[in-house]
Amino acid sequence: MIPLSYYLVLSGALFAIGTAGVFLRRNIITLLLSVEIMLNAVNLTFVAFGRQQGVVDGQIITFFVMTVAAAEAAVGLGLVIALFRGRESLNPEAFTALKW
Amino acid sequence: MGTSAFDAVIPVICVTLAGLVVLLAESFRKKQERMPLGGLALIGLIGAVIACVLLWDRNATSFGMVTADNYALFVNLIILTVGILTVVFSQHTVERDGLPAGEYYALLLFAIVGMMLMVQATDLLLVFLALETMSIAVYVLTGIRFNDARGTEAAFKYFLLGAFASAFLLYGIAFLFGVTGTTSLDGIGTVVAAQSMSGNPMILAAIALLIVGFGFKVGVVPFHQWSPDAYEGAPALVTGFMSTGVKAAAMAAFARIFLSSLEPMITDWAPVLWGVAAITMILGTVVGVAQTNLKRMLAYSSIAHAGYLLVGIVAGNEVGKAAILFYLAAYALTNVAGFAIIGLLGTKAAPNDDLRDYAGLWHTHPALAGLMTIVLLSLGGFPPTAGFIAKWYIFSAAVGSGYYWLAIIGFLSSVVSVFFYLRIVVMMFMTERDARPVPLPVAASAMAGLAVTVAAILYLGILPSRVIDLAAASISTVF
Amino acid sequence: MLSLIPLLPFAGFLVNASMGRRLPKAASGGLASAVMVASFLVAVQQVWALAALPAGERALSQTVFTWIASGDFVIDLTFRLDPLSAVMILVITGIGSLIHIYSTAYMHEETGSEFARYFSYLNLFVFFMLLLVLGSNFLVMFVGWEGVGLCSYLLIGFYYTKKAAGDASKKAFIVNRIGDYAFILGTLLALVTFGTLDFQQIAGQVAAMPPEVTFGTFSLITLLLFIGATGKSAQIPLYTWLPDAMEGPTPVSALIHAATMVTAGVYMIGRNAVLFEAAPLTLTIVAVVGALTAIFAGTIAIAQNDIKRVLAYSTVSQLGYMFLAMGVGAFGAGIFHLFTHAFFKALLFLGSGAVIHALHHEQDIRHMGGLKAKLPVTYWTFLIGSIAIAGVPPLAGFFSKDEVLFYTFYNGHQLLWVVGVITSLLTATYMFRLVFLTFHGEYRGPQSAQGAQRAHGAHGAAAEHSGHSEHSVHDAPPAMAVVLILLAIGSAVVGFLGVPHALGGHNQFGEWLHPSFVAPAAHGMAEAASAADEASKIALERLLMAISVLVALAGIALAFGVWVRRPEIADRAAAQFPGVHRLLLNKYYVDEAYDAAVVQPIHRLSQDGLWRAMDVKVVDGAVNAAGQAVGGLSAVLRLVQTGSVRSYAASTFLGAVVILGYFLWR
Amino acid sequence: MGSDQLLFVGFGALALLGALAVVAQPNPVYSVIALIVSFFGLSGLYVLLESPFVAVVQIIIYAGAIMVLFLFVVMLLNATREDGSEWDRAHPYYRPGPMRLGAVLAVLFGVQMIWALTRTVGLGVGVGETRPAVESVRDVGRVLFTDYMFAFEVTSILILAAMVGAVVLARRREE
Repeated sequence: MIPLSYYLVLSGALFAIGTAGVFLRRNIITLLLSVEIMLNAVNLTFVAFGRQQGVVDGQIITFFVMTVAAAEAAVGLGLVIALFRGRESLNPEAFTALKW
Repeated sequence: MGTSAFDAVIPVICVTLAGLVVLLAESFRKKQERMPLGGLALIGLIGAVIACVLLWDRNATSFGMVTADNYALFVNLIILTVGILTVVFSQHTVERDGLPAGEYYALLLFAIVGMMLMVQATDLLLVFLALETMSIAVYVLTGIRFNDARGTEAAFKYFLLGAFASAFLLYGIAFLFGVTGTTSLDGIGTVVAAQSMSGNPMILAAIALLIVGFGFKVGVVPFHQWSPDAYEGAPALVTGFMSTGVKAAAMAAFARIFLSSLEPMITDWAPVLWGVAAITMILGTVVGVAQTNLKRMLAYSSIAHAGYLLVGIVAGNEVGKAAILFYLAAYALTNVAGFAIIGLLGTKAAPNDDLRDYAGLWHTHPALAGLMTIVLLSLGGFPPTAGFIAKWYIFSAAVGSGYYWLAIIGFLSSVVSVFFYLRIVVMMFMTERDARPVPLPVAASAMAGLAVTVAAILYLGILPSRVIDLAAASISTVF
Repeated sequence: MLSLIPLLPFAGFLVNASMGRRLPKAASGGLASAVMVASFLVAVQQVWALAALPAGERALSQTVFTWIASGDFVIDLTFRLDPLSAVMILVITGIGSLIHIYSTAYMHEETGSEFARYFSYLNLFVFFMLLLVLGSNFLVMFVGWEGVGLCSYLLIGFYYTKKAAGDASKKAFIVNRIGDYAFILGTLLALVTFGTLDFQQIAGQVAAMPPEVTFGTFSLITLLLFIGATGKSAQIPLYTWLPDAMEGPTPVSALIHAATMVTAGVYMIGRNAVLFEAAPLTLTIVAVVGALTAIFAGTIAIAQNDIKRVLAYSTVSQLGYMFLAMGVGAFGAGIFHLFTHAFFKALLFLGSGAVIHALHHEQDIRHMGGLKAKLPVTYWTFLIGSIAIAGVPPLAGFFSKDEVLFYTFYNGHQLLWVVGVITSLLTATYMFRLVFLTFHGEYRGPQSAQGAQRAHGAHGAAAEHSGHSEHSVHDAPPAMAVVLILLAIGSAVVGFLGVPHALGGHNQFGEWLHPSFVAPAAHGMAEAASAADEASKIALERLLMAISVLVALAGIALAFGVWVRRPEIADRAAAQFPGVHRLLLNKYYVDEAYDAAVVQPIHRLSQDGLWRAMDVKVVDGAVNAAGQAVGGLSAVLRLVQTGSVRSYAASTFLGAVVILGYFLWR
Repeated sequence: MGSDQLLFVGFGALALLGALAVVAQPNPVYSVIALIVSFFGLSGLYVLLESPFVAVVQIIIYAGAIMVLFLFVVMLLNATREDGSEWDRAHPYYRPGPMRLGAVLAVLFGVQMIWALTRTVGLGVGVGETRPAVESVRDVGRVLFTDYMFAFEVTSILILAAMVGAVVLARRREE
């Protein structure tokens, strides 16, 4: 049997990779993908905990998280299109009109 | 009225139905046909207000994850008031600025649904879903103006950072679920109270992650950086709505989770929130002093106010909990009115939100200048306005719990903050403008709404005891 | 009935603020004055009713409503009239009425809307001032305290087209906020310590406890409150705003910056006499600060050339006397001096206003002189005021100042007494210097319209005037003259309310006030002094009295010798001691030091264009490290908000890592 | 090493490497595909955790629908590479700082999480040793539509708001 901590550490590593992506990449779409990685890391945690406790809640929460991820993706991609239309660029650094 | 399983969600259903009706009406609307969509929204919101009043003291619960205790109803009334005022102020500007009316009102109502559910939720999963519903609607509202680069940029920043912070919040919920085996607030409270958790790194990590998630939505330092940009880029009325509604809902959920379920661990998390509150109050004010854009200035002011609100959570005593509710009410009224005035005075083409645009406002819009003055005095905590009582109340709670330094920092920052509020007053009354622009016409309904709001601000400042009693009574049933 | 006293001026404010712009000037000014007179009449009636009560039970109170109530935390909006507040409301409404009437004439050059704005501010000020003195607890007092500060700010900056006025109002505001901050902290600490904010309940609790010998809670509370008082009442170190406040209209200087608002700090200490007596350490500080302020401001006053500035420094100095009295425990004497000072200082300011009005906004006494014949009413009333402030019997100032000095000596502060006596010499000297330079000798003003334009005429309708040649000088119009005469009569006679025992009187004023300075339970426990003590006390008082009269006369003689007989002495002295003269003329450079230490850092904090101009003007090599540190902080803090979404995410993430780190590694 | 461990390592590595590939190379098209690969790894892990329904949903909905949407947008905007080094050059003094800081923080955060998790007592137990799994879709469905019925309804508003929002944001605007 695989210890629970393995799953948790794996999901922690995935979450950290997701956060790193926000800083490493210079493309808004990849930034959104990084957030998706973070949400999936959390999903793994939920399912692992749920399995450990023998309850179904972990799995069900995962479905809700997927729904939220889908909703965020829809709005996020809508924004990406609107942004691209305005400036012909997907570099987050291109959008710094508001500052200080 | 008999009790049924649906009682606790009746206010939410009212608002949801209004949102759906608005959306349907919009989709059957012919081009150039005018529909009273704002009126439809108002009907739903007022219905929800009535439902909230009727549910008072009944402590209804539904579906095992929604409660309608007085605490939730109190905050919901604040949120609904904010919603009603925003709709009233928007009537004129939506048409003037050419916003898509159906979508605008529908999203406003869906955001309110999310806010209300967030306050009423007794399950972390529902808190998260409601938070997302609210957030997604508000992200879109931020960028709802056609072909407005700044608005879209603001929406994008708000969205990306919001999604980032939500992931942290969700991770925190996952750990709480892992430790306690449940996402219900009561269940978590029972487990946390039963054994000492101070040495459990997982629950500490969960607390840290929850602070990040909620701190972001409330807008406290260092999770605040989205707010000046989002507040500046969004249409002013939306800014007024999100700076109050989102903050009220997130703060209420924050307080409910931390002061009920996680209350046994107050000695663990209070120092963290102490520090966050202190930096927030200082930074919000210091950076605010340097701003010349009015919306940005008020954004930093909102950051500072989030810090004052946190003081109530840190204090954690009875006075503090009631003070949070009172502060939310006072702050919501004041900020909605302040941003509404900015919104009424500016269009997309000429935002008129720079400090200099307010020079000599007293000569062009004497009534608006007078109302704005009271709003600013309330934000600065001058007696006899709501802001003064709210600040006094929240800091006396801090002193009551022995947090002298927090009170000292808080008062100091409120002293400094007066500089920038007063600069606007000076601009409006004591500065001449070379070329006076043609004054924008202001709708009578918006004017009336503003007058009522400002009257309420003064009422809360002069006769606050009824609302304070109400706040104190509504927390006694919860915590 | 009691609530009518503040509500009448408030009603006046509402009318003038909402529709004053559309009213004719006579209506808005007349209304403002009428509500003041009505308020005064109600006040007289109420004080009459109060006086009818037996001495120990003199208190009328009216709870308007419960302001904040939650659990055991109850704060009422209650007005309480006791002997102390009775004195204050009579001064505020009485002198306030006179100044409103005076203003209707003084401000007649303003446009209708400015005229209404002026009177609405003035009425609002009176409302807050009455709230301050009638409030029965700290929080109501604080509302008034903040409110008068706000009105003062608005009125100092009334001529907003003048840059100096804007700067002065900003300065007043900043300095006052520092004081208010201490005040609210003191209030909060009092609430925690006593569980109530009601003055009487606090006094009752304090009286049941022994006084503090070492520094403790009482000392801290009173010290914080006193810092608040130094801000509002212009004491060292927070006095610098008051002289600059003279940029406001002159009647405002008379009402707010001489007779009423600036005495709020003195009143506050009197109101909490029991609490302050329980903190002897603070009282000593109060006395020393008061005495130092008195002599310090007195010396500055001698070298000033602006007629209003001389009076402003004189006010600071006289306020120092009042704090000295409070500090040595002679609360009755302090309030008595407050009372008489209100009359003669209002008179002096209004007299100076009449001079300025006559000379079309000329304020420099070097350009005056010889006005005695042209402004007879102004001259004679001004002279009475000067004699009164100098402390020559039998005018009002003599009795009150003498009582202050006597108690200072009698209560064992001989050194402070010496300081007080020297200040008294200075007072007589600078006041008569002012009288001689303004009214005696030859007229030194410009003879042509051009000169007047150069000298002044920057604001309002004044610029339209053709300047003041010697012939266009006219005495005060009737509304102003009547007020001056009434105040002169007051300055001459109000001293007789408090004739000391040493002169065969009964000091009715002191006895009237006494119940306000003791805890409620201790009423009627007057000190029973033996006959022998009483005799030696009277002998001492007579001796000291003689000394101070001689000193006052000496001061007048000195002024006469220097500025009338041989004016060249003054110039020679200035030439011989250029350093000293410059030091005095520049007010000891305190403003400059303040600028560098307090004002500048705050300015530097906000780097926008509006304030940057000031920065550039004053920032030189002397900007101290604190200022630079704050400036650097501001620059860094703004840089953090780069506009890049990823750096915002970094900030959020940093917060997460730090909090997590705190939890894991603590 | 039993077959369980072997499968865990395999799927875990797939998930981790996929995620790394998302953030470690600049082409968004590859990133989307790498993420789908990572999702297959996760899906395998869900199977190991005896949650087959989640595993299926992960592939069908997440990889199959949401990721295709992403791919569609990437193609629509023809943004197959990171552009705008001009923007980076426009802000030379603040651009790299927060980015490097963020990357360092990500490493730090990972270390913190792992440290916290390894210090927590009771996580060493093998998954599923103590309690039986709830595997059947019927059970999942029953709980979802009883206990979580209201949350399920709330998601309908969430999705509606997102739909309206996406339309409002992305539609072409006729002025």
